[in-house]
Amino acid sequence: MDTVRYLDDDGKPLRDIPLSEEELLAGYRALRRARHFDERALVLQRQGRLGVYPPFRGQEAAQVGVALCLEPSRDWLLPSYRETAAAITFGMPLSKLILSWRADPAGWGAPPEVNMVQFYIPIATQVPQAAGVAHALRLQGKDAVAAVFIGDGGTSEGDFHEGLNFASVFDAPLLVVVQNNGWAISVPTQKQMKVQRIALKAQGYGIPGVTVDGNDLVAVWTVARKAAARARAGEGPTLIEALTYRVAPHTSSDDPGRYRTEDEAEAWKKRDPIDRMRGCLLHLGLWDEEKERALSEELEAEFVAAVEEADKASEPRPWEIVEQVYAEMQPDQQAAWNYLHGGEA
Amino acid sequence: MDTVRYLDDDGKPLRDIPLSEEELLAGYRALRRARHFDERALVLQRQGRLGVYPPFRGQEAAQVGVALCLEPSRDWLLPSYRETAAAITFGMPLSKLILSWRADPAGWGAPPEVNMVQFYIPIATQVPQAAGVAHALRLQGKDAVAAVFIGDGGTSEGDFHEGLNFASVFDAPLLVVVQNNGWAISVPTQKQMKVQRIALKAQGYGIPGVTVDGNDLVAVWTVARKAAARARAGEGPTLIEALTYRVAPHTSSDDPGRYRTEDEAEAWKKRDPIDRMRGCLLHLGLWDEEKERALSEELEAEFVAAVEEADKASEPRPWEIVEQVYAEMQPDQQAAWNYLHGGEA
Amino acid sequence: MIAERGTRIINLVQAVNEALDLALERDPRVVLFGEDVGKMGGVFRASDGLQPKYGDKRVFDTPLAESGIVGFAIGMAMAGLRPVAEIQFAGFLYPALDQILSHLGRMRHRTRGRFTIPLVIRAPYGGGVKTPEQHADSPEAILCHVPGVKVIIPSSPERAKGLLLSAIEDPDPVFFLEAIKLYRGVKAEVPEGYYTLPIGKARVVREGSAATLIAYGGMVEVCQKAAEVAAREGVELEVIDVETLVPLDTPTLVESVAKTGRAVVVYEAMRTGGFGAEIAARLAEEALDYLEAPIVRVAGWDAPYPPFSAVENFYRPDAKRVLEAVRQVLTH
Amino acid sequence: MIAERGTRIINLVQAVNEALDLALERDPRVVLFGEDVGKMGGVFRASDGLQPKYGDKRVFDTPLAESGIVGFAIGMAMAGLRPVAEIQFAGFLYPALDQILSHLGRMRHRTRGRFTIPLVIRAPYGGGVKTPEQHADSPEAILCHVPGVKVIIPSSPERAKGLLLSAIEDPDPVFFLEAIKLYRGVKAEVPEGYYTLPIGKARVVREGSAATLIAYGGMVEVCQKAAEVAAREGVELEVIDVETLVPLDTPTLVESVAKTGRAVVVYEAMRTGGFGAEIAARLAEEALDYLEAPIVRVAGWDAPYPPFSAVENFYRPDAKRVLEAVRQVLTH
Ligand SMILES: Cc1ncc(C[n+]2csc(CCOP(=O)(O)OP(=O)(O)O)c2C)c(N)n1
Ligand SMILES: Cc1ncc(C[n+]2csc(CCOP(=O)(O)OP(=O)(O)O)c2C)c(N)n1
Ligand SMILES: [Mg+2]
Ligand SMILES: [Mg+2]
Repeated sequence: MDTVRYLDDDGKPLRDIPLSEEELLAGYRALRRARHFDERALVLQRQGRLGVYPPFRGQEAAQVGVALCLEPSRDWLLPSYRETAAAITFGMPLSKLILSWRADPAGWGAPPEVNMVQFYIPIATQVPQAAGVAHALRLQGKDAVAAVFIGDGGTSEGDFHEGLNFASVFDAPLLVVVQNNGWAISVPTQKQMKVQRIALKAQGYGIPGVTVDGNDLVAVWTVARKAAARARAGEGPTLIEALTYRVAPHTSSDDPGRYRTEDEAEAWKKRDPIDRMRGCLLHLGLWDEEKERALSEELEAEFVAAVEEADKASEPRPWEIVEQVYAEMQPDQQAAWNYLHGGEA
Repeated sequence: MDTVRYLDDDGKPLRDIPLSEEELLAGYRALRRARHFDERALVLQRQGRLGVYPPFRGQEAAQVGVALCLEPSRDWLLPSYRETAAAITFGMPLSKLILSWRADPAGWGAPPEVNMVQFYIPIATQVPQAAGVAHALRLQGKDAVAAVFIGDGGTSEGDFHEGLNFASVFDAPLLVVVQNNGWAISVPTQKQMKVQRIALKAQGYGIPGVTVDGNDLVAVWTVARKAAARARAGEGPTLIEALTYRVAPHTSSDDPGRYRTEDEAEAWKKRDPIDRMRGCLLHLGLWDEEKERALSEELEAEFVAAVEEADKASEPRPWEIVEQVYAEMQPDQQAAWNYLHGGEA
Repeated sequence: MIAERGTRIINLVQAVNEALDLALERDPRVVLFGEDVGKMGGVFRASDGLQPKYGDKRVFDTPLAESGIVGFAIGMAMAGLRPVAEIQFAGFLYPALDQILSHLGRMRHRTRGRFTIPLVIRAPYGGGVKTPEQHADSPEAILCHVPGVKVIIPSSPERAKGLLLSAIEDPDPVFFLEAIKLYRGVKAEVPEGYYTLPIGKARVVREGSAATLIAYGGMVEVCQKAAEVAAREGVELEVIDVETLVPLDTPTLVESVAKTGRAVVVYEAMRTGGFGAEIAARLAEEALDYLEAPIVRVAGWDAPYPPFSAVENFYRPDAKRVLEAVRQVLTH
Repeated sequence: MIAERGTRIINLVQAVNEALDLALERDPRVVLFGEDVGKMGGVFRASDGLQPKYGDKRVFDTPLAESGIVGFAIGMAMAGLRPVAEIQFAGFLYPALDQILSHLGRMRHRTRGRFTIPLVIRAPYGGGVKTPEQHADSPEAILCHVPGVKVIIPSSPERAKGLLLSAIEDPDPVFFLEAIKLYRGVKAEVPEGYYTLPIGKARVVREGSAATLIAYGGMVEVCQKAAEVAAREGVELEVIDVETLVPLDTPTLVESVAKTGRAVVVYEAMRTGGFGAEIAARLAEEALDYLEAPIVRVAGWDAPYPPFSAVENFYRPDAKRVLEAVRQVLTH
């Protein structure tokens, strides 16, 4: 099975690039936006201004490339905790994402015009739900697709299997994106499964499976676009394996030194998706240092504004913990609410 | 993907048969024993002397061919409710099986020399357990394998997937036998999954997958024997898809008229595994009417004796429902036991 | 009883079938699915005739995977439909418990109402009809410990129909468990046409003053039988049908115990950790001053539901055991 | 405390680590596995250092699949080993609930002892350390409603070590839940070497006469704190550590209530259907005559454990809420 690539490790095109110049520039910008968020979020985390944070460094292209094919008020995104980059590109306001990783209620729940379900914590549970979302979109005659993300480790769960089977049986318009980033916390992909290519799992469901260089934005975008077109045409789901690497720790509380050497990460840093995409733009004469500097400034300003916005959120109030349990508050929640509000239970 | 076959629909060998004459005769006898049980069990059921009974008519070869490769005190069998034929061949006393389908405690729990776990009711749960059994046998240095059975419908459950992945990752000495009998109650295999061949699912786990003509005992036996040898050699599990057909209703309470026409079943009856095997023996000059008659008499005598034996089991006593909950009876069970035994709770 | 309507005498599974039919007719967002639900009309015929009537886009068979069914249903509900999913037997809800515990009742809360799950999960439950193992399980206590869901267990055809229609209208996830023993075991008058019944209300189904029997689903008829026997001896028992387990109508229970001073809680699930424990705990908290005798629970024993047909009737509470408990609380 | 042994001051996770080490050393049938258990030594370091010491055949990583882990463990146990499986967080037991409810405690019963499952399933549980969503769940009530299993929740390093060794020796499946909040939150003297503590016994950890506080796991220290505060006001509270939830030591609870006449049950799981309901129900059945006040439950609210860090401490019971309940039962 071949891996779809469009750029070499330095970003030089290996073949004709099926994206316009605007698209290439927009893609690079989306990558940089995601990276900027990730770097700054880690700083916030260390300052105690975020909770546990799962960085995505090195995986930007695998996420951004898919999100770029989606329209937030029409299509749906069901991400795992790892997909903040996809969320950013899909249109989630940065301030909401900051609040989300601050575990602040104000960040949980996308704006009405963004169909992103909250980051999934229990592994693989998003897959059957995504199949259901996609099938419902189709039943309602909407020209929409859903994209669901999962990790290499997540493919071991039963829900991955059940969700893929449902999606395939119902020809649901769904992109199932597996980010094979080499690790599930401390367990390497080779111990997670015997199969060499996760895309091969598609054969068990009678659907197309593609392995794509997940650090090559052009490749991911192109593959995802094709899969989305297929889905919209009623031809069903596609399994996309994006080969990438988790350069950073599993989360801000993880110490990768306990289970892997730095060499592996170093090798992957040389295949950094952003450097490669910049290489591509430079090669095509679409980019220069000036533009890079302007972009950096713009992104920093955007981030600073987002933090300011996030910081404005009012402190969550104790009684919110029993709100929104039901559409209408029921007696037990009302009693708790009264107590938390200062009265007696 | 080819389907492994050794016999044509009439039982004529299509190629060299890798079984000895004794084996062929033993195989036919095992098929007939199973069929005899099934036919007589349905009669018992109609007389109200069994509970709900899941017949296996038409699937004898798929089960017997696997069980013939196993040694009951060394190897392990983890069957679904459908595998009474495998259980018979594996060495379960017929009287126990009668009691088992009578839902009588005396039938639940194989004799110590037969490593058969009780028929599994919740679909697919046996698969991860079988992986664990097989792995434990290996860790203990035993030269043993486990065989687990599941239906086409069962492959949709998460446990099928998780169990296969565990078995493959740990190179567990396991045969995973999927009897693709065309139906999961009222749902045909084509609605259960998109993939044409269940054996293709093996590719998602990096293990061999074989489709075999499940109504051809020679084929099933040969394929299972190879898989067992592979497992014993430490090379890991094999997924075997046995193509067959559920000629009878799903269980004694099912009415297939609600979801399928008789034509389909009729076509499959022409490929009856027992007729084919007899055809093979006749073709090879190993069988005649006299032998057939003698065998029928022998099997009937055996069955009658088994029913007599089963009928001797003493009525289960009420307090048995709280026995064997723990190795040592705990206070709550003791209180219940006292009550059920005639005292007060 | 609903006034001014014709009624017919039908059984509980027919009542469920009618409710499903009416819901599909009324709301185009309603879809019905599960194992053997479409072509076959369900193993108990609850969806009999509905696929031919509404087509296989609205009434369909799914693959054999309960987590898949519930997850799929959650997704469909979030995306704008009103799914009614059938789990073939409540004991086969177990593979779906991750979807149920992790998401079903949490999605509204975690997204502050941005995503909601108006989903009904129906399942037959309970013993008494010689089904093997998990087929006879009563897992309602687990479902009642799931945050953000409602749990309904009707005890008659009339209640089943109206409550199921309420459940389908409800904006939040609802479990709807149907006692297998009652499916064809009880026939009663059921109003024609569309009607709903209130969720969250317990019902006094027989008035009495000596003691209160509290039950739901298949145990209500057992309690009624016990009350009839007791009445012949001049002991008037009050029987309460809990009907909605979550949210529980504690005031109705407390009110009855305030009157009788004695309570027996009856359920067929395994005793320890069963939903009857919650009922007893609420009474011990809110009705203690009225209690003149211990709260006695009559329940399944702390053992698996017997896989052994000949003895299963010693597991499931019957009128005899209920009456023993009544004697206990009366003579205390 | 175990006499005639040296002790060291260690925390709960170290105590668990010691127990695992000793079990592996003593019984060659013991194997240890789960997600990140081998190479990394567990996300909480419970198996730290054990793979290097016992090799990767006895201490190993599994694929990321909880139903697979539990099913695999069941198979290994049936085939002669003594597995100790770790589920990374108790909230991730949910995908394994089918294996747990359908098989774990039923195999011995259904096969009349032919196949048994000597298996320990360990999992960290509970809140208080700002972990997201399911990571903070307390699903013990569900496990206690599983037939044929035992459930242990220790409240100190010393108890954890001895009880875990007992659990591993036990011939039946045992759940062993460890409060995350206590992992590094409490250090205490723990005896050296191999010792076991009895399963099925509740412990009076503080004597008192005014009222009984009943708790387990992470709530024991909360109750002890409350009792200290009350003592300063001259109110002597008795504190009971349930320790083994199943089989429950009802007599010890009844005895205490017989003395104090008042009970407050404390647990951090969602209130409705929590294990505290079972405790209250047993007292309402077996200790009613001693009760001078309602049994009050202090528990998590009927809502998901808050995914929102800033407010999670309003969900998990603390000494203040316990004392309010004490006041309630004392002034009744
Ligand atoms: C059901 C469940 N089990 C375990 C966990 C704990 N856990 C969180 S992330 C993780 C590893 C996931 O690996 P992978 O799927 O490869 O995703 P990645 O973190 O590499 O993006 C584990 C075991 C969980 N969140 N949910
Ligand atoms: C977890 C679970 N879900 C549902 C059922 C109900 N059920 C029993 S058999 C069956 C169909 C099984 O089909 P298949 O796996 O193809 O096996 P077959 O009956 O054809 O041998 C169903 C849905 C069950 N026993 N367990
Ligand atoms: Mg990964
Ligand atoms: Mg089948």
